[in-house]
Amino acid sequence: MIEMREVGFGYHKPDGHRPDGQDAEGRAELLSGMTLTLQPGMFHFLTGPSGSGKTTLLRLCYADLLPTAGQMTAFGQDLRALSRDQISDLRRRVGVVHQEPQFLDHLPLAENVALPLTVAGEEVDMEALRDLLGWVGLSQHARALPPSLSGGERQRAALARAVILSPDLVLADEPTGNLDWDMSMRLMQLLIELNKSGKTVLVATHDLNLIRATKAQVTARVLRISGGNLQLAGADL
Amino acid sequence: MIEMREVGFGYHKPDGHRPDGQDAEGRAELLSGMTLTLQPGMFHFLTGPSGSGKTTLLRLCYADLLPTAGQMTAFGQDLRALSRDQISDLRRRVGVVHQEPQFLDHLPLAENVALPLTVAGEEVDMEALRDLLGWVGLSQHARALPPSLSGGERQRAALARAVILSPDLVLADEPTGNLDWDMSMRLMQLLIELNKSGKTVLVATHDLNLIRATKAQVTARVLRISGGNLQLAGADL
Amino acid sequence: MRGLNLMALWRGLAGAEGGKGDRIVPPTGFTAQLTLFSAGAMAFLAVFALALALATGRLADRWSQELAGSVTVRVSAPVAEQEAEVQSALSILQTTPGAGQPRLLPQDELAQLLEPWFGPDMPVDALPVPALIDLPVTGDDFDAEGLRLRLEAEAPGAVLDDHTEWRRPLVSAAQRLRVLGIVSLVLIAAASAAMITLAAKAALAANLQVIRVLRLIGARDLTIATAFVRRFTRRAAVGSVIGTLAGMGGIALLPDASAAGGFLTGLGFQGWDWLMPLTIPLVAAGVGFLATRWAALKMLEAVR
Amino acid sequence: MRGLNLMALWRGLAGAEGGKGDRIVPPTGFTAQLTLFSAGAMAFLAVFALALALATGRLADRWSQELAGSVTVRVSAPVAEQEAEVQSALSILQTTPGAGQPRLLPQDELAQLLEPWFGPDMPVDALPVPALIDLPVTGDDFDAEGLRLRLEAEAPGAVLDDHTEWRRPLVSAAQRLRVLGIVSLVLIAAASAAMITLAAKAALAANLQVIRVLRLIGARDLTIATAFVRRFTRRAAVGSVIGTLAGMGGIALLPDASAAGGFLTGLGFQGWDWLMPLTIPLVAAGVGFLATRWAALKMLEAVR
Ligand SMILES: Nc1ncnc2c1ncn2[C@@H]1O[C@H](COP(=O)(O)OP(=O)(O)OP(=O)(O)O)[C@@H](O)[C@H]1O
Ligand SMILES: Nc1ncnc2c1ncn2[C@@H]1O[C@H](COP(=O)(O)OP(=O)(O)OP(=O)(O)O)[C@@H](O)[C@H]1O
Ligand SMILES: [Mg+2]
Ligand SMILES: [Mg+2]
Repeated sequence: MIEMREVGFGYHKPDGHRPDGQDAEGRAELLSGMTLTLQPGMFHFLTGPSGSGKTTLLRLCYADLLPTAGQMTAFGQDLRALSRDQISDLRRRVGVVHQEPQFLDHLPLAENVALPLTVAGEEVDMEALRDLLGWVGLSQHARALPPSLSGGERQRAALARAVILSPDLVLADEPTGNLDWDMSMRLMQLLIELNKSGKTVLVATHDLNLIRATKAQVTARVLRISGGNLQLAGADL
Repeated sequence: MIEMREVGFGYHKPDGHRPDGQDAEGRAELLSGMTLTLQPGMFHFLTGPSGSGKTTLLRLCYADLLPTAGQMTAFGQDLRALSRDQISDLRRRVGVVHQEPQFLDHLPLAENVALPLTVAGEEVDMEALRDLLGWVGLSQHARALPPSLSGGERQRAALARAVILSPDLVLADEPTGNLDWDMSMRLMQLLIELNKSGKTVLVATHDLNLIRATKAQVTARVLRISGGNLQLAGADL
Repeated sequence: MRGLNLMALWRGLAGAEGGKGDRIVPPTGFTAQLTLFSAGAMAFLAVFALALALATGRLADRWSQELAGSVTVRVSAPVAEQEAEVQSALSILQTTPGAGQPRLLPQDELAQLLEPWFGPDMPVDALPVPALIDLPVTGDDFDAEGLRLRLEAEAPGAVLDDHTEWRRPLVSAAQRLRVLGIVSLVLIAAASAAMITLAAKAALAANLQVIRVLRLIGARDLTIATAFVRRFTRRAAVGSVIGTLAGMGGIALLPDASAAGGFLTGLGFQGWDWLMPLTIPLVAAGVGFLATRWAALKMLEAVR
Repeated sequence: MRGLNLMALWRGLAGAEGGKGDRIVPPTGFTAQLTLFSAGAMAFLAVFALALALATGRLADRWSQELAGSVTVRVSAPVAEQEAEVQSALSILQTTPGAGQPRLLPQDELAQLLEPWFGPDMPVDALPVPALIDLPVTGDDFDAEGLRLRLEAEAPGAVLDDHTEWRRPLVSAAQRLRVLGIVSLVLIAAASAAMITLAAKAALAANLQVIRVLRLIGARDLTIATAFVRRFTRRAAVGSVIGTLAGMGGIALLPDASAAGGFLTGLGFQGWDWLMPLTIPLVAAGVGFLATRWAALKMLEAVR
């Protein structure tokens, strides 16, 4: 699904802001020597301290960033060789929940959730849309504009939008950061269902309780970034 | 410090989007009959399910919203009677960490953190600024622009900005939503120190572990919103 | 009441919605109004500049035509020498470049010319009346000043009377005005293009978040660009149609110049000229299309 | 090389930074360039419209002056009746409104007038030469057509020769052009004001987040508004100074009209006129100031 071999990445640091460990081209190597395979049908967690590069790793996976070193493929395609339209196609197969989700603020929530269908030129199945909104607890807010949603409601809407195209891979960046425990478990349930139906899931989170509770229901690999490297966390967590 | 008596609030719902329980003026009463006193020098937690009105309550406290019913005063002043300049003055005495913090994207982090001082026309004490950035773990990022920060880094920067004027009251909306446990505790430590030096603190969070860990160090009142009403949660949480 | 309706019309135009695909672009905003207004104002000014260029062009043509009539050479000499002088003047005139065949006016035509001065009973034969030669001007290379000097040297009794000469500065003035009109037209077109481009860029920059969101959920460049381009082309077109019609209305309302005589043929459009300003919206829409397309593709490049 | 420097200059102006307080406003953006450019382009056009209004004003004045010279009445009648005709013509002319004292030309002046036609030796006394009366025109209410009709009725031998009459349509044309110049000036001013206002609004709307953040951390309205207003006033002023100077340069480069004779007195500014376009940046800066102030305060109202 996603294959990374010895992948390295660093952001360009502009105008004189040069932390240590920066390479000749003016990049600080944030991630280096990452080797990872996201296996189809597996449930993955990604943890690590704040600023360690979780979001960066996810952005690499949906081709929002390009690796500065190593080899990386998604669905068998070299990410660096993708044309812009191929990137669009890739993103229709990868549903992403961003850490600070953004919407089209002028369209009501329901249209925002259905937007991936609209831009892909597919028909919107109103029944399925309503079910999905109900599952994430937003039926009441279907006609609300995104700026009037609470933080947790935005995260739930982002998850609904990410899964509406029933993508092969779901990437979720702290999807429960603003949610209480009950709602968090409800969303994880949705992801677990998707995973059981064969989809691959990768959830970045710092909430160890969430990981424990999920592992009780599904086999999950827990990956941990620290110091720019990826480790497979043990069963102890 | 902040006094609410029988306060009610509802957002205007525009164009036909009318959930149940809406009053004649087209408002859904989100909060009603809230009576609450934030006592000087106390540490408060605010919990409640997603969408229950935690953020709304905080916004009432810094005069971003006006109550639609009841009486509300801050520092002895009726919030509804405040002029715009008085609102500015109030906000210099109340430090706020927003759930999705916003910055001036064209100014480096250090300047953003010092911004409340700048707009209040006060001198920036570089030493203190450096200490503060160090405490929230952002020394390395002092010259980074806000859009290049990770989710957790933004929340930490927002906290630093909220406390730089050493306000009498600190309101923090899910300040640890994107932070791992260690960093969360570190930030709570900062709030606890502030509280010990006599400041009032109100933290909205859904993280019960955080509340428990904090209560081990300081006496804290835990408030819970549900169904538009405020309850004092018992010792059991 | 009226003000309100105008405002509503303006909002409707500035925020007009197209098909379903266009819903992904936020409906309105000040940059949208700015595009509409710039296009309108510039089209309005362009109509006036066009009218100026056309009117001065007509004026210059007309005055040039009148200029190109004929000149008269008057030969007055003692009676004995007159015949010889006339002959030498005629031979000079025959070799003048840009002039046709010179013609000596017969006595009766002379008498006719003098009639208003001396009445019909005048004894032309008895008087030292000068001989008049009419010389038609046929070419642009006719040089009145040169001819005057040649006559002075070789036939001192012959005087060139260029009775339309005073109009020459008018023609050059009209031509100058025409150049001014054309220059204004070019300047206005350039300024409009730049303004529409900047307005499109500003609007796109204001919609950067929209573009980011769309890319992230898998929208193709073409889908996004098309929605914006359609929106902006329509705005530029609508704005400039309004501006053009307003300008044409203004021109039509100007008092007709014919009352003022034939010298200035009015600022209005005449006949088929009325079709020319209609090209302005086409140009504006074209500029809007190209500017937005370019700006959209450039902005998309910055978003992966 | 040159293009690069111009680009750098443009960026520098569009994004020019002021004092410390101004840092709270993001340095640049397309809306900033748009403000600068609109102000510049409109100032440029305004200079041309001003020049047109001034030049046509001068032209109209001058032509009117030449018009107001004098007219000639020619009385040709059989010798016996001539004296009586002259007397009746003179009495009509004396009572003509807007005209001065009529003067009968003496014989020697007549001979001088006819000299070019018949040479110096002409026997004026022996000929039925008409009598000529010079009538100075002194007032605006002089009505040549009315006088002509009166003469025809009461002194049939007297003919009015209004040798500057053909210039009358020119004067009206020039006045028409002056009105056009002034109308353009007003239109350009209105369009500029609207465009600068819209650009300021667009820029403020683009900076809504900045305004929100500033309000939330306790900035006062005045602090915020001042930073924006200063920025935009400077942009409008700088843009219009550049536009005005460019326009004045363009006018100065136009070929001088004096070569084309006295009819069109050139499009350039003359003497103190050169100071008039310098008011354009003042107006633009004033408009920028008011527009931004108004837009900023309005936008702030929407943010608590
Ligand atoms: N666009 C960018 N330009 C430069 N640096 C960046 C950019 N985005 C992120 N960084 C830096 O890279 C590091 C990793 O960021 P990332 O967002 O991947 O962290 P994270 O693991 O998701 O953290 P968090 O848990 O706080 O969200 C951070 O130190 C951040 O400041
Ligand atoms: N500006 C607004 N206009 C209309 N409705 C709003 C607005 N802001 C919030 N709401 C609605 O009010 C309710 C409470 O929102 P609020 O942000 O206070 O919730 P919250 O308790 O902070 O939730 P969360 O834990 O998810 O952040 C939500 O249902 C939300 O949709
Ligand atoms: Mg992150
Ligand atoms: Mg909230």
